[in-house]
Order: sequence, then structure tokens, then C-alpha cells
Amino acid sequence: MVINIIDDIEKSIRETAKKLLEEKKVDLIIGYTKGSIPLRSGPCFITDASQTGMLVWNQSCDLNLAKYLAKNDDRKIGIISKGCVGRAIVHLIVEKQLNKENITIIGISCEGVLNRAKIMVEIGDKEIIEANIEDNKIIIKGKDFNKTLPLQDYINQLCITCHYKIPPISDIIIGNKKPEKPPKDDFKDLNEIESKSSNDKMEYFKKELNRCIRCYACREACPMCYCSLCFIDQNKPVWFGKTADISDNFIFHMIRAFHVAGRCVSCGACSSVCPMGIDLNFITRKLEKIVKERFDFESGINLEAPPPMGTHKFDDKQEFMIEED
Amino acid sequence: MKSEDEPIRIGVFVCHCGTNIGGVLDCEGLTEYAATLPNVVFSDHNLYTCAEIGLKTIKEAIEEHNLNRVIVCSCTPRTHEPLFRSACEEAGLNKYLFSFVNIREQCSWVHMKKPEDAFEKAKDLIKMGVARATKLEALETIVVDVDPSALVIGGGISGMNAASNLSKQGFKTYLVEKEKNLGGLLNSLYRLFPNDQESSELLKDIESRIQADKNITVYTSTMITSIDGFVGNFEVEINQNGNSIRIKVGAIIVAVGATPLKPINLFGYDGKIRITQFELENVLKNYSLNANNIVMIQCVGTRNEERMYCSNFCCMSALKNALIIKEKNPDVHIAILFRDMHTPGIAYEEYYRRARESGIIFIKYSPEKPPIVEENKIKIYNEYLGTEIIIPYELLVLSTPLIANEDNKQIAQLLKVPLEENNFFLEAHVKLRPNDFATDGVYIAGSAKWPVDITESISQGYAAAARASTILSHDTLEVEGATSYLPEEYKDLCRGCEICLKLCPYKAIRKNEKDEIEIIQVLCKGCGVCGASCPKKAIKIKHFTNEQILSEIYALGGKELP
Amino acid sequence: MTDKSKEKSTEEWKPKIIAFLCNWCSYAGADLAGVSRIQYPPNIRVVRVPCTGRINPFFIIKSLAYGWDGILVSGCHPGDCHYISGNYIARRRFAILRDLMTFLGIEPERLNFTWVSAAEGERFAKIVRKTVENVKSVGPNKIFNKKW
Amino acid sequence: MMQKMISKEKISDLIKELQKEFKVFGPVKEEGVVLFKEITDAKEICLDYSNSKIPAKSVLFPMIDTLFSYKKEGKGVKIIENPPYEKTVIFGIRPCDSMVFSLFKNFFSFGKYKDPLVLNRLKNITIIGMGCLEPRTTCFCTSVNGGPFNKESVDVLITEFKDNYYLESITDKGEALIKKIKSLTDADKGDLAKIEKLQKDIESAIPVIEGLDGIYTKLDGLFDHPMWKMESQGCIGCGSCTYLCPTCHCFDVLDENKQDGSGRRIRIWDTCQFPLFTLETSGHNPRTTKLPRVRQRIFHKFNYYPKNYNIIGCVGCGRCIINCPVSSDIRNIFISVENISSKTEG
Repeated sequence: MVINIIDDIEKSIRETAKKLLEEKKVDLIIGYTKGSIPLRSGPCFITDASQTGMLVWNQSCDLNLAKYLAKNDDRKIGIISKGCVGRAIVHLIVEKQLNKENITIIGISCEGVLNRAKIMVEIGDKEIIEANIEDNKIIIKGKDFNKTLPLQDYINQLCITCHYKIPPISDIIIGNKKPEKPPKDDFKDLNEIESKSSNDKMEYFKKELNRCIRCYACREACPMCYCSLCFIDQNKPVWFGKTADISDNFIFHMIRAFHVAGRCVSCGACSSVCPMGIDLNFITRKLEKIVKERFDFESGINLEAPPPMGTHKFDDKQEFMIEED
Repeated sequence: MKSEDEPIRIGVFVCHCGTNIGGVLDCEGLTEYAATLPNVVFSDHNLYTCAEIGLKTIKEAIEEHNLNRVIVCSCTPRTHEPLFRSACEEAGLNKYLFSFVNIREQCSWVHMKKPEDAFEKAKDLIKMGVARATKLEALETIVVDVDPSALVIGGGISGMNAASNLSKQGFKTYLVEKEKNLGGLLNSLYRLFPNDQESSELLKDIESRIQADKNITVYTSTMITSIDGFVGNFEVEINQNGNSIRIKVGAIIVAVGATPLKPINLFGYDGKIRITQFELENVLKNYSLNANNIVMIQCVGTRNEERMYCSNFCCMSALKNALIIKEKNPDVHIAILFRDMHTPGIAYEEYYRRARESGIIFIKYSPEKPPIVEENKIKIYNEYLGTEIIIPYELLVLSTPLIANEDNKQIAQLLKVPLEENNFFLEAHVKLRPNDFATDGVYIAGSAKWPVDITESISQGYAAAARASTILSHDTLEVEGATSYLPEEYKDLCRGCEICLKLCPYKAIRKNEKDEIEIIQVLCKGCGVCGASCPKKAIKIKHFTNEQILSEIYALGGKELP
Repeated sequence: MTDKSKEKSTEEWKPKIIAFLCNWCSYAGADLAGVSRIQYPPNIRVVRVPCTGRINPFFIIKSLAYGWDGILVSGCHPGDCHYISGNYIARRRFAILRDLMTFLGIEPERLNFTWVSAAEGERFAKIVRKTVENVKSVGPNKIFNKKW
Repeated sequence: MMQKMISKEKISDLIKELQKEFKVFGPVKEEGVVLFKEITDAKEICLDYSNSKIPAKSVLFPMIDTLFSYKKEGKGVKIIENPPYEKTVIFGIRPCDSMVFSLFKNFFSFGKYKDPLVLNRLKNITIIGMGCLEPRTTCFCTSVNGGPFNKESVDVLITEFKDNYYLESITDKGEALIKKIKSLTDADKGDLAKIEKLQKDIESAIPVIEGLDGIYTKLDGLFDHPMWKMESQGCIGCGSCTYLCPTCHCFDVLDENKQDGSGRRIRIWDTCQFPLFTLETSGHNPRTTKLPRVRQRIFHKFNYYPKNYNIIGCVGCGRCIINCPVSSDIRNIFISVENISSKTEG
């Protein structure tokens, strides 16, 4: 019974947050709160122990809260961290963007979040009035329809393959069920795309990215996108086009992906926040695969391991290089 | 010096290179084509642009047409760039405003059979060259003062020779040794191969020379606590018995040597009747030896999974010591159990021959079937006989390797130089720069980088001193102007992720007191790894700027080939 | 149809390839090819860079965006880098870039990476031939053409 | 006023008829998302939708809008004007979204400078709006002077009833248009009264947001209020609220050059939510943090707009609520404003 466990976690989150605030161990708790429409959640920033009732935890908590931590923030912050939030924090520490001393990681075991875009496509972009998750089912009520969907089919792909349900480092861990370790990641979910011809791949991604309106929600939601001025906004020199033309969109998403290679913590926030429902998870998965298979690296796991783009090995694979015939 | 703001005026000089270019390409046509390109105000062609007359044409054109960019379209910049650069400088043009277009190696010579295609390609190359020239910037070379003094870390045989040599060349030298006495491992040796000289004799000789040398300051019982600065200008803090001393030097030599391995838990080592080869040397000093059966085992604790390397001198040590014993008492039975005897060269092979002649027994063993040491006998499988044999012993001598010093890591961090996998120091290039580190002004000698014998230690000491003197012999150093830096206007872009700092092969990047990235111009070689890796694109690589490279990409993008 | 015009009409499309060569090895390798008068197809246009480590991946994408049909990047062999480790760092960068671009549907044949030393004039020519062949196999680059 | 009807089945006939004279834009479903696009095939039109993802402002004010093209000729540059704008019908737009057209008219002709592109388009566009039978829970059009069947900004209003669409001409332009369409029949008079009741019922079911009443004056004193810190702390600074807002119209102008010396000057959507939006050449940026940017969005719509044009710069479509990645709800801001001002009054 998924729902019970999640309820318990929510309760413990509130109690833990309250205690931390009351004991003045933290100045601020960053957590999730209910969104104003169903299947949505938002961040909340709690400084007063009496407000901890706002905190929630459910399968719509798709943001990566590490986004709200800042390098020069001197406050003592307690942050509700599912696995990928914890990973983001670790990697940000590796990249010298955070001071661990000020952060209390409240680790929670996460069963995965929903792929809302997929649900919206399933119900034809109709308005959801009410949504509940019970017995591994998502029960959706609209004005003139009811729909029950199997929960498992609408969990984000990244969560299904996720190996880090709880943060790699935590100060407190909440969760009454030891998360099952998923089977070894074989990246089978990529097989379909990878086996396509170049042309078909390009068609697929162009079709997806054609919808992009360049609102940069993907970038802004990404904990690893912390540049003060994104390459796309730089004008000395102007690197790439800012229009929503497919060629510019394609390049933007390609380079953004390259930029987070070896840094991406596979939280899927970029996809979850996309107002146009563009599925960027395939790209995220591919990045995971590249750095795992090439450099045996997973980001945000180890505070000591140098990021793959910040080091090299003499015997890195070079099978991609051309040779004379 | 031309002003930065004046309009760009490019002069293009096409070289026939006799018939090398002119025989394939229509140089006049190229000259005409060049004249049509933006910002080109002058174009000309010569039979040999590199000849006196060609250079004169360039200089005159700079004067006459007020050129502020010069392009020569001829051969490879790898050979002729310095020549044309100095011609430009003579005419008052910053040498970095000169640009080369290679239409010989890349065009006329490799497309001789397709002159039309070659002509079109040459046009494209010129177009790209002009585009790049437009974006060129004048650069200043940096000049730094050099402190004509050196620090030698480690007072062993290698370090002492380096110090003595530097002093002889007239450089003030500081020799720092962490132990109470100079000499390092020389102190624990008896006689030295290849000529059986007494170790103490060699040590006394060089030590007295060093102590008498006014140019050398010796600090014993002293540790290095901090090293700051860069080539020509290092600031070093050392600590002698709790007293902190600051010294300024222009170059540093790392001669910290290495440590003999104590074979704990190997072959029953006990330090009494089962001792190491180094301990044997001590025994031999007073010749307090009363064993009739001696067995030596080679490659103890080395050439295995933990330590893949060969320690280089142990075969020779064993031979030398065995011969010394045989000389004193020819009746002593000595057996050397070895994996491979390593006695290169004439003098060393001679030892081996003498050893065999004197009746020393050599038995080869394989790592799969190592000798089994018992109370007073050794069981060894003899490969040639195909059977196990038993040798009695009263003294068992284990030849152990030199291993890296425990504090190597600490010193490496202070110097920002790399260690290899066994924690020995790693030189810049095993063949091209064997006594240099990648970091300028820091050199290496002796067993700090690899176990070597005394002879080699001495040569390396000299070698490192010679390398250091190439810096110290100059009052100032001129450093290449084409380096990387973090421009003031890009400082906001930098978020301090330290990727550049991790990647810089020369450790030229550091974080300053304000926690900002800073590239030490003197150390930077302009390779551009930092700038290309910077996720924020905050670092500027002079002379290969983004704008310059992009201009070449733009110049020709988007068009079909003719 | 005369022989000459026939020849012209069957003459294939000539891809335009930008070649980023490191100054110390591959540029020198190209020089050696020149000195040795080894003939290779006239499709590459060389951009000299100090080291492959200097090649910002943006240059490669930018080249494709600006209509170059293919890319050749060549540096020193592993262990030979004039700047110690620049080529190793570049290798990681290109591996990721090429994997990612291939995944997104850009033909890998356009993205050619290799090592050529200063002593390998013959190899340089062969690599250029191979690169031209690769790029020809995938046709003109229209990936980033805008509609207008 | 003229009232006509057409059965739902025949709607593609109507579109085809319109296409003879006009370029027709209408809601089209692509990859599960409804957008306003030019209808090439009458069957593409998707009228079973609550509202489009991207508002129909994109017809008048496209994401990429060519201002003019140019070509190098010798040493000079030749300017190439856009081809003339064709007569256009926007079909099936919701009355909330169509409010934007009058708002744009004000904005793009404010003061000395008239935007010829937008104004010319406005002249050539006829709007056939479609009443909203199922307002979403996030809709609040009635609180911002609109309504699900608001007639103010459409030329023709369509209401879906049983198996038919009822068309009512609102403007002369609309009447002229309806008159021409042969596939329409006269409206069933008996249904008209029922339709009117239906419209009223739907309209009154939309909850009214108290705080919006007179928000313009209330905001006046709140520029420096600490509430903005609260409201902005969750914002991640993306542009989804503004890009998907029917009334937002900020743009950036840039040139795109081709290698052959030709090029075009375009404007693309821009948003006050990006730090670069206000970055000045000197390097100074008046809005460096999220706070002033979030506040700007509210002030622009609910204070500056009313001041400048006497119109609220919000049509109550709720898109910003639905699409906000961090689920920030503009209605909460209205409530905060109301609470603060009622406290200060009290």
C-alpha cells in the first residue's frame, strides 16, 4: 500500500521540520506544499514551526528543491530531500556551489514521482478537478469524466530506473520502508530510440522540441543550471539563436544536455516543469548512460569523486575515433 | 604601436615560393581575390616573401599603407612565423597582429593534380585568414624578474650534487633535509658499485664541500611548510625545529629520494637472521658476520600486484654484497634466489660474471612458486632441475625495493606537481623532459621519481641543476603573450566551480583570497583547456579567442564548394 | 553530351569540411603530408588551434549550424600532448558530444575525431580521405537550415 | 445583430467557405496540445477543447515575427518589406483570449509610436469567438471585466448548443461576414432563450475573486511591501507564465544573417521574468533579483495597464496558474493584496 507509507512520511516530515525549527537547529525548512491544482506541488519555505502543517509529500513532488539553495546563503537550512535532491546537493558541493555546513539534509525515501505530461495526454488535456492515488491507481475526476490509471505506468521513467531513492548523504532519514534496489540499469528504455536511423531520431526529437517556446523552465528548474549568464543569453560572442525556430530549439536543448553531462542527477525536473509537455527524459537517460558506460561515473553520489569533465583517464574508451582504412 | 580603435587595415602578401606555390596556384589571381575581401587595403605577391626583398616589401607596406594587420599566404607557420613576426615588429606592428595562411603544405603541394580545386581552396583559406586577422588583438609579452637562487629539497646524494652544482654556477642555494644529517640513504650503505668505493668516503667528500660552500645554506631537521609563487619567484616557508624561516628562490629541485621497504610478514623477516639487503650493508660496515650459509632472495615485496615496478638496483646490491662477503671469506656459501637478474651495461655485467666465478649459486624462481622459508632452511623449486631443493641458511637477506616516501603527497600538494600511481613524483615527460615537472621552475632528481642507484642519482642531480640554471641564469623571463585569463568583464560569469583549476596541466589556476579564479600568467602556456572546458565560457584564451576561431567558421560556413 | 560535360555532371557534390588541428602534432602531420607531396582530397579547410583541449564543443556545433558538412578534429596521440593532458580532456569532451549528437539524430559520420602525430603525413592524408568519404556518405548538411 | 446556426457536422463546410476569402486560424491539436494555427485542412479544427495551450495572441504577435528582410547590394543594403497581410479569420477563440485584441490595439499604438505590423493585422482580422461552456476552476474572467460569453471583443460569437453551433454577429464586420456564408441557416428561435439562460448560468457559476475589485489603487501603496518577498521566493524565473499569457507582449529585436549577405530583422517573445530583460548596456540592471520581476508582472497587469489604458492587463484565463512549474497561483496574490489593504483600511 503505497499511500500509507507516503502518509507516514508526510507526518514525520512535519514533525521533523517542527522539531528542527523549534530547537533552532535550522532557520528555514525548504519542502513541498500542495499545489493549487491537482497533481501539482510547489515549494514552501517555512521559518515558523507553526506552519509545518503546510508540508506535504506525495507523488506530485517533482521539483528539485536543491534549486533553492544558494552559494552565499548564510542561513541554516533544512531541506526535504528525496534521492535526487540529495544527489544534486552532493554534486553542487563538489562544484563548490554549496557549503554543506549550513545544510541539514532531511532524507526521505522516494517511490518516484508522476509523469504529469503523460497523464494529461491520456485524458486529452482536460481539466482535472480531483486526483487521488490509492492501491497503486491514480483516480482522476474531471467535470464530465472519471478515469482510473495504473500508477506504475505513469511513474516517471527516471524514477523507475532510479538507484538512489534516498539521498547519498543525509542528516536525518525519513521513511519506514527500505527502498528496494532496482535491478541493474541496462538502459533498455533507450533501445527503441537508439536503434532508429539518424534521420528518424532527428525527426523524433525535432517533433518534440518543435513545441518548445523557449520559456527556459527546464533550465530554471535544473539544480545544475546555475550559470550567472546562460550560454544562450551571452552576446560576446553570440553563441546560438534565441528564437523558437526548431533549429535554434534543437541546438539549445542539445547544448544544455551537453552542459549537464556528468552533472545531471536525473531528477527529471526539466521535463516535469515543461509547460509544453516536452519529454526531455530520454536525453537525461542518455546522459546517464554515456557517463556511466564511458567513465563509470554517477553524479552526486560521492563527495570526493571528481566530475568526469574535470578529470580524465589514460584508458578512457576511444572507440569512436576514426582510423585510416 | 598601433591604436586599438583605428579601422582595420589588412595587408595580404601572397608568396609564390618559387614554383612551389606559383607552379600550381595562380598567385596573381589570389592577390586580386584578397583585395576584394573586407578590410583588406593592400595586397601584393612576391617570388619569395621570406627573402630579404619580401620582408622589405612587408615593412614598407606597413609604413606606406598604415597596415595594422599583416597576412602572409605561403608556407607553414610552424617554421616561418617567427621570421615574419619579427619583420612586423621591426616596422612597429605588434607581432600578434601577424597572421599566416598556409597555401603550400595545405594546398599547392597536396592538390598538385587538381589546380582548380587548389585555387578555390586557397581562396577559402585566405578568406578565413582575413576573417581571423580582423579579430586579432595586440598582445604584450610578460616579463618577470628571476631570483637567482634555488631550493633543493632533500639532502641525499642527488640533492647534494644538485646543490653543489648550482652553487658552482654562482646561484645561492638552500639545501633542506628533514633528517638530522645530510646524506640520505648513503648513510646506511657500505660500499658502492661499480667500483666498490666506500660510501662514507663519497659522503664525506661531498658533505665537506657543501658545508664549506658559502653559497649553500644547509637546513637539516627541516620541513617545508608552504610554497607560494611561480617560476623565478617562489616564496618558501620552512620550519627548522619549530622556527619558521622564509626564503625566496627562483627554482626548486625535488630530490627527496625514497624509503627502503621493510618486508614485514614477508619470508619470515625478523631483522636478526632474516634481514634486508640494506640492513646487510650495516652489518658489513663492521663486518660482524659469522654465517657460513647465506641466502639472498630478490624481488621481495616488488614486481607483484601491489608494486608492479622493478626497484632497479637491488640485483646489483646483492651481487656487490655477495662479492664483498666472498672476498672476505671465500668459504661462505651464498645462494641468490632471483626472478630475473638485472645487470645492464659492461661494468654491471662484469659483477655478475665475477659472482658466478666466485662460486655464488644463482637459482631462478617464479612468482607462482616462491621460496618457502623455514627455521634454518629454504625450500625452493628449481625450474631447471624440475624439482624442489633445500638450502640451509644462517643468514637470509631479502632484497626489498625503494618505496615512495610517505610525505611525497604533502610535498606534491605544496608544489602542485603530480605523483604517479606508486606515489613517486611524475616528471613532465619521460623522454622529452625527464628532469622537469610540468610546472615551470620545478625540477626533479634521483629516486624521488623512480628507484635509481647512486651513479644515476648523481647524474640526475647534475641534470636537474642544469635545467634549473636555464631559468636562474636570466635576470628576467619573457613569457608568451598568448595565455588564458579571466577578463574583468567576464568575472561575473565565473561561479567558481573549479573545473578549470582541476584541469589545468600547469597548475596555473588558483583561487585568490577573494575566492576568485586567477590565472597566473607566467605559468600559463595558453593551451586553452581551461577556457574550452569552462561551462560558463568565462575564460579568454588570448590569440585563439572564441571570436577569432568563430570568425574562421563563419567565413566559409553555409556555402557550397565551387 | 561531350565527354567533358559528362564528366562534370557525374562529378559528385564536394563536401566542405572544417578541420581543427592541434598546432604541435596534427598540424605538423599535415605539413609533413605537404612536404611529402601526398595528395588528398581538397575538401578540408584547416583551423589551427594550440591543442585539441582548446576546442570548445560549441565550435563543432557552430560549424554544423553554419553549414559545414563535416568536422575533423585531430590532435596528438594519447601521451604525446604538448600540453601534457589536453588531448585526454578533449577526448572525454568529444566522446560525450558525439554520443549525444548521434543520439539526437546527427549523423556520426559528420563528426570525425582522430589522432595524427607530426610524423604521420601519410596517416593524415588517409584520415582526410576517410573523413571525406564519411561525410560524402551522409550528404549535404541541412540539419540546422532555417525555413526562411 | 444577426443570429444564425449550423449543425456541428457541417462545421468543416463553414471553414471551407471562409477559406475561400480568408486565411483561417483555429484551434488545432498537435501532440496532445491545442494551439492556434492556420487551418489548412478543415478537418484539423478541434473545437472540443477548453482553451488553447498557447493563446491566440500568437496569430497577431507570432513568436518569431519578421519585421523586414534585407539583402546586401553592392555597398548598400536593400530593405525588403513583408508581403501584404492577408485577410484573416480567427475561428473558435475563447472570449477571454479575444479581449487581448483591444488591449494590443491600445498598447501597439500608444503615444507617438504606432506599430504598423500589428495595427495592420488588427485591421484585417475578423474574430469569430466561441463561448466557453466549461470554464476551468482556474478561470476568473468575470472578475476582470470579462465572461465566458463576453461579446466585447469578438465580431461573431458562437455558442455550442446540443447538436448545433449558434452564431451571433456582434459587430458590423461580423454581420457582413455571416451574411456571406451560405452554409448557415437561420437560428432556431426556440433555442435562443435557452441559450441565453445557459450562458447566464455558466457565467454566474464562475467564482468571483474579491480582491480584484479596485486592485489598481490597492497596489499603489504596496510596491515596497514585504509580501513580494513571500510571493517571489518560490519562483524559478522561467517565462512560462508570461509566454503563455494572452496579454503579455514584450519582445526582443534581433537580426538574423545568412552567409550570402541577406538577412532579416525579427522580433521574438521576451519576458520581464528574465534577468536579461532589463540589463542595460552600461551593465546596470534595475531588476537583478526575482522579487522585482515577479512584482513587475503583477504591477504591469494590474496597475500600469489600468493607469495607461484604463484596462486590466489580465483576462482571467488561468493559464499562468495551470502552467506555473512551481504552482504559484496569481489568485493568492490578489488575496494577499486584499488582506493587506483591508487591514490598513481597518
